[in-house]
This record gives sequence, C-alpha cells and structure tokens, in this order.
Amino acid sequence: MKIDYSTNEAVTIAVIHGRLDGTAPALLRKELPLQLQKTPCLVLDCTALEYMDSGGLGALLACLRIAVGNKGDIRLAAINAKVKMLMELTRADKVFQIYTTVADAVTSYTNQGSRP
Amino acid sequence: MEIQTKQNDTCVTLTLSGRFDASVAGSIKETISELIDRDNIHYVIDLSDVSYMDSGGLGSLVASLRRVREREGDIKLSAPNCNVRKVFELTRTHRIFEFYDNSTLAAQSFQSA
Amino acid sequence: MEQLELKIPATLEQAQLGAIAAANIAAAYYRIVTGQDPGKDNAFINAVELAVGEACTNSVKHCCSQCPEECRLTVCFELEDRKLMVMIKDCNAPFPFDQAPVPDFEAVPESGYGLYLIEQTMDEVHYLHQDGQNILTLIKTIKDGKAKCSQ
Amino acid sequence: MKALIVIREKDSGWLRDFFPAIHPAITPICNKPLLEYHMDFALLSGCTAVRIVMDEGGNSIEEYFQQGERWGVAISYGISNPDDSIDTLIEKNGAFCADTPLLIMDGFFFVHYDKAGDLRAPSFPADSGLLSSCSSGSVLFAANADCLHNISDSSLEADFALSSLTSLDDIFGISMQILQAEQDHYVLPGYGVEQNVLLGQNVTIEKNTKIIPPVIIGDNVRLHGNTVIGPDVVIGSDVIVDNGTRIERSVIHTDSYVGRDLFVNNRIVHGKRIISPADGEILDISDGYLCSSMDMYSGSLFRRTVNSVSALLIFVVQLLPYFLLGGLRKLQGSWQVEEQSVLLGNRGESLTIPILFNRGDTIADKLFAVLALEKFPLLHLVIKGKMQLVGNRPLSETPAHQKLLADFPDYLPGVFTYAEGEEMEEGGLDEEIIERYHAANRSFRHDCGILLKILFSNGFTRKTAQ
Repeated sequence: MKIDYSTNEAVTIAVIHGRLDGTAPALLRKELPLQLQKTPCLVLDCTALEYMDSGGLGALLACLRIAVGNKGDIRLAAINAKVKMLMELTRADKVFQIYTTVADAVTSYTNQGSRP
Repeated sequence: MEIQTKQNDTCVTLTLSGRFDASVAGSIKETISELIDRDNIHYVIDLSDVSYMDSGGLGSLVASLRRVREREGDIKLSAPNCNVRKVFELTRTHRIFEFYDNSTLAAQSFQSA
Repeated sequence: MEQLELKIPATLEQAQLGAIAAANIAAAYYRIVTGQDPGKDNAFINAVELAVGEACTNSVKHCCSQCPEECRLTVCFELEDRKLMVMIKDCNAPFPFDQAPVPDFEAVPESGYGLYLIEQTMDEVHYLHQDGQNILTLIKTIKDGKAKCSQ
Repeated sequence: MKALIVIREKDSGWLRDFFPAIHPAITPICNKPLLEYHMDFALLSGCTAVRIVMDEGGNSIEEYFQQGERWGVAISYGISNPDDSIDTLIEKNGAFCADTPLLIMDGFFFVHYDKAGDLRAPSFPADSGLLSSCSSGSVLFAANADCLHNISDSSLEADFALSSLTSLDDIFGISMQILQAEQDHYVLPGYGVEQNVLLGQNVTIEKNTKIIPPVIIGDNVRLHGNTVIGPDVVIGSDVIVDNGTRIERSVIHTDSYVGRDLFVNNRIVHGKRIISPADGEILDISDGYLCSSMDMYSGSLFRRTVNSVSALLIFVVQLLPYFLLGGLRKLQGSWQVEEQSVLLGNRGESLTIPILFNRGDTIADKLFAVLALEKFPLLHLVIKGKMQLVGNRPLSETPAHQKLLADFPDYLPGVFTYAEGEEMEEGGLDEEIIERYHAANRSFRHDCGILLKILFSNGFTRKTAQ
C-alpha cells in the first residue's frame, strides 16, 4: 500500500494505492494522523484502492476519531464495489461520508465547513 | 481380469471384466495395439463388468485412443459403473471419450457415422 | 483401535492386493462406525480403495531394488473415532511430494494422475521421509450414515 | 414415463465463479438444491426413473443423489459431450430411453409448478412436442424415443412454466419469490412453526432475537442474542449468526458463519464469501476478524457515547466525596492502591490500571466503599473509550487469562462488573458463567440495569474487607 498526499487550501487529498490489509493498516495508523495534525480535513481518494479488509477499516476508523477530535473529518471518494460492500456490511457507511468523485468530496468541505 | 474380443464389419468390441488396474494395463494396451496393426481402427470397450479402474488402466485407454485417432479411428466406451466414472471425471478424461448405455448401441453408432 | 498392518511384495500384482484389502477393511470399519451396511457403490469405500491402490502402485513402480520380490511395502490401517488413517511405507528414495505437478488436463497425459487422484479422493494427505522410509498418510472421515457428498 | 435431465456446462458454468465448491445444478434455490426441484417435478409428472446426463462434474451430483433411494425413484447417470444434440443423447442413453414415454429437461432453468396441481399423464397428450421453453433451455415430451426425430415444434399446453437461469439475480429472485409467495407450491424441508416461518431441526434462538416472517431456517442453526432475522431471509443448515447482526432480504448458504454487529441486506452469503446478486460483486472475507465485530467499532456509536457520558456523570458525582474521604483514609493509613496490568481483549492489548482496596473499618472507609469510590480513578478510561462502564471483571495479564480469552470473544473489561452486579465472589466457576452469559447478551438496557443494581440496591450491603 502507498499513499501520496497533496494539499490545497485547508483540505488534504490522500491518494491510496493497492491493498489495505495485512500489515498496511498499522502503516496507515502511523502515517495518516501525522497528516491530520497539519490539516484535519482530509479526502481519501480510493480510486486505486483495490481491496480493504476489516483490519484496514478499523485503522480508518481510528484515524477518523483523531480527525473528528481535531474538528476535522475523513471523507472517502471513488470507493470500488468491494470496499462499498464491506462498508455496508459493517454499517461503516453510516459513519463515513462517501462521495463518488474526489471533486465532490473536496467541495463538500468548502461549503459545509467541518463535520455537520 | 479377462478380455473377450468380438469383431464385426465396422468395429471390434472388447468386453473387460474384473479389476482394470496398473497390473493389467500393459497387456490391454498391447492387445489393442496388435489389433491396430491389423488395421482395426474402431473399437467399443464394454466396461459394464469392470468393478475398479485406476490411473494405470485409464492411462492405457488414453494411449490407445491417441494411437487410434492417428488412424482416424475411435474408441467408444459403454456402461462404466459409478466407481469407474469417478476416475474419468476426476482426471477430466470424460471429455475425450464417448459413453454409451451398452456396447451394441456404441457399435451401431459406428455404422451410422 | 489398534493398527492393522499388511506387508506386500513390491510387484504390480501384489499392489492390487493392497487396494482390495483397503476396500474390505474400509467396509468393515464403516459397519463398525455407522452400524449400517455400506451398500453397493459406497463413496467412502470407493475413495479409500482408489487412493490406496494408487499409492501402492506408485510405490511399487518406483521400487529401488533390482529384485522387487524381496522388497516389502507396508500398508497399515488405523481408525480414530470416525477418521480412517492409512499409512503406506516403502524404502524407496524420497520424492518431492509437494512439488508433484497437477496434471495438465488439456494435454490429456497418459500418466501422472496417481497423486492427483489420491488428493482428490482423500480428506487429508501427508507425506514424510523418515529414517530411510517414505511414509504417505491418507485420511478419510466417515460421514454420517448416508455417505452424502458434502456440499 | 421416464425423465431425462440434461445439464450442460455451457449453460450453467457461469455459476462456478460464485460458488466454486459446488456443482451449479445443486446451487440452492430457497433452501433446496435446484436439481431436487427437477426431481420432484419428474416424480409429480409420473416418472418412475430419472437419468441425469452431464458433461462436467457429474460425480458430485452422483454422490448427492446416489441411486435415488431418498426420493423413491431409480436414478442413473450418463456422461455426455458438450455439443451432443438431444438425438445423440437419446442414442447414447439408448437402453434407458428405449420404448418408454420420455420427459426431457434440457438446459439450465427453474420449473415453476404447484405440487397441488395434477401434473400426471393426462396433461401429456399422445404426440410429442415442446412443452415449455425459455432462453436457457426447454422441456420436451416424446411419446417414445424414435418419434423424437420429428419433434413437431407444436407447443403442447402444459401447466407449468420455465424461467431461465442466466444470472445470480435470477436465482436470488426465484428464491425470494418462493419464500414470499410460493412456499406451499414445492416440497420444502422444515417444519411450519408459524405463518410463513419454516424451521429445521436443532435451531437455537437466543435472548431478544427477532424473526420477522417470511423466514426459512435449516438444521443446526444458532442465532446469537440481539440478532434480527428477516423479513425475506433464507438460512441454510449448520449456520451461526453472531450477536447483534441484522439480516434482511438475503440467502445464507449452508456452512456459513455470519459475524457480529453486521448488516446483511440483499446479499447471498456462501461460507466466507458475500455476494451482491444485483451486480454480481463478490467480497471474500479472508480474515476471521471481520467475522467477529471490530473492537474499534464494537457496538453502535450511540452506545459508546452514552458510555462516556454516564461515566462523566458518575465522575462529577464522586469527585468531591472521593477527595474528601480519600484524604481522610490516607490520614488514617487505610489507603492502599496497587497498579495492575489488565487485558483489554483477546488480541493481547493490555492497560495498567490503579486498583484501590476497600480496607479499614472507620466510617470513612465504609462510606468510601458504599459510594463505590474505588471506581473513581478508572472513570477517565471509560470517557476515553478504552474501557466499558459496565463489562467483564478485568482479567490480569497472565498467560492463563490470555488462553482463557482465546475462546471468550465477547470479553470487554468494565469498571463496574457483571460479577459485582450479581454479587458473585471472585474466581468462582459460576462467576465465569455469569461473566460469559452477560457478555454474550450485552445490550444497552441490560448494562444500565446492572449499573443501577451495583450503585444502589446492593450499595448498602457492600462490606469493607477486614
């Protein structure tokens, strides 16, 4: 798994590549919070995220808690069908805001401000 | 294991009975190849009385079929029991043989072909 | 259940004996465990007969010594509640069990199906080479009375 | 009359991508394999013998149906080649098809019929012809084998209909149709317990589990506490549905395990695989972890927030008495505290917490015990979400406890413990049973009850250890 970051104004876009299972979740738990410290509002571009297991989802939820703690949020964009099924199964789709495109996710920050 | 051979104008019918395993596979292959050398290219092998077949027996049938196909001939099989069918299925060789209810039907199919 | 052991000379004809013995012992154990008559085409017995037959044939084919008659092949049977274990021991050279290739079905090979058939018919297959002996362990569980295929 | 059932891989092979371990012809429809419906149909039509002809995987079908003893009909098997026409199949199965009327079912479809209706011979006229067909197969009737060659395309009237099976949605749709409206059209295994609910044998339904008809459940099924099953759910045999999971409009195949706190809707669950029939998406649950609830997400967000809020409340109430009485006890020297590392879950995380002992017999000591002030230093852990307010007695970090937790997945350490609620002394066998029972049936209402019981009703009888 690999993540590249890019920031415009107050929103960081994290593009995640590959699979979020095995040892990747631990990596995410270390890496993402550092980014959240700088800009708590984050969009996770999942176009290149092939697969996520519940370990990965657990890690994302941990990061979400940190983001919400700093008055920010983690919003997901362009998740594939498998990830969508996992989130529906675990009701995580009720916890994360999910957008079809990265652009929608970013604009959701600009007009809504932080978490509703 | 015993082999009975019956010949009519279109094909040779071999009726096997007993255990068709590695120990007898070689002799079956020889019998068939001798018949092939005498220009018999169509065969019906009646398995209704074969109680057990292993990969050795199967191998001899596959080898014989290959030789016969080279001469545009064919080997058709009849009435394998559940045990024998399982070996054909598991090795996926059921796709290269034709199976008939009994040897007369198999023989007739050579006439119409 | 203690062990039943069978010593067979390493010839093709005698290997057939291994398969026949396996079938009858499996039938006997089947009656003991399920209390029912196995009936004609019993899936459990057929599977054991085929797998043990293949294993015996393989080990006879690779028999190392020039005079196969002297060389002995041991087949032992053991029942543990519903699991029948068959160990085939021979003094051949060790063979790369886990690299045994799956037959290339498209090419329709004329041999090399033996190990594959064993793995397809048995629930568990283990191989180890210990103090000069190949030991192939085949395990098959007796399902409930009707020997239904497990979906 | 005899039935010739032909299953071709080219029609049914697509199903193998979804259910690789089973032959497509025995894919469950509702709670029974497809081929068993064909068998019932053949029997109802008056067939005395059935031959199943397949070009792939016939062996697993043979092991399932064997010689047909269970159905009281003679079943035999044939091997066909993929491109055999019906005529060739009749020729290859000549002995079986000789001089008998034949019901030929060729293709991959579902036959809709009503077992109450009479499908017997009269509805099969003298001549041969097409009885019914769909895009993926047809059912023909031949008065005898040789008149098959001039099968007139005259379609004979028949009181059954075919629906083609070309996608998973077809199979899921028919299962739902049978479940909702046609349960009495077919012979379905199970006992009619109440309207629109069929149960198999040995079905355990735990506390506050809800079943909303129509639901069909197979044999040896265990529904853990707080699950909601239905409406429109079919559960196969040997299935476990764990705590707090809600299943709606879904089919759970035999030998599946559905984890905790999950929401399964519009899905087919096949072992460790979850499939969405609408778009054919497949999710393989590779890690057992998903099959059990995720600790980060255990229980709903709502329950965790209430947890921290009530902890905050108790914190505020106990703040003053804690420092007052605590100070007094320190003066009297009966203050004793110890650090202890306790296990947080069965994945080995642990936490060191202060344990305050209710020692001494002065008024301050007794009052300290009655107000449960020894819990005070632990409350901030609940607010931070590290511990439950009400949960299991925290187990110290020892290898024995680690092993114990291996088969105690519901363990969640709490500041107030179930054992206290039931006034169990520590370390007894019944204490462990109580702890496991409450953990398995944890619910919000339930935890509050325990909390109130600890704080108030048995608060006055709390003794201080001499």
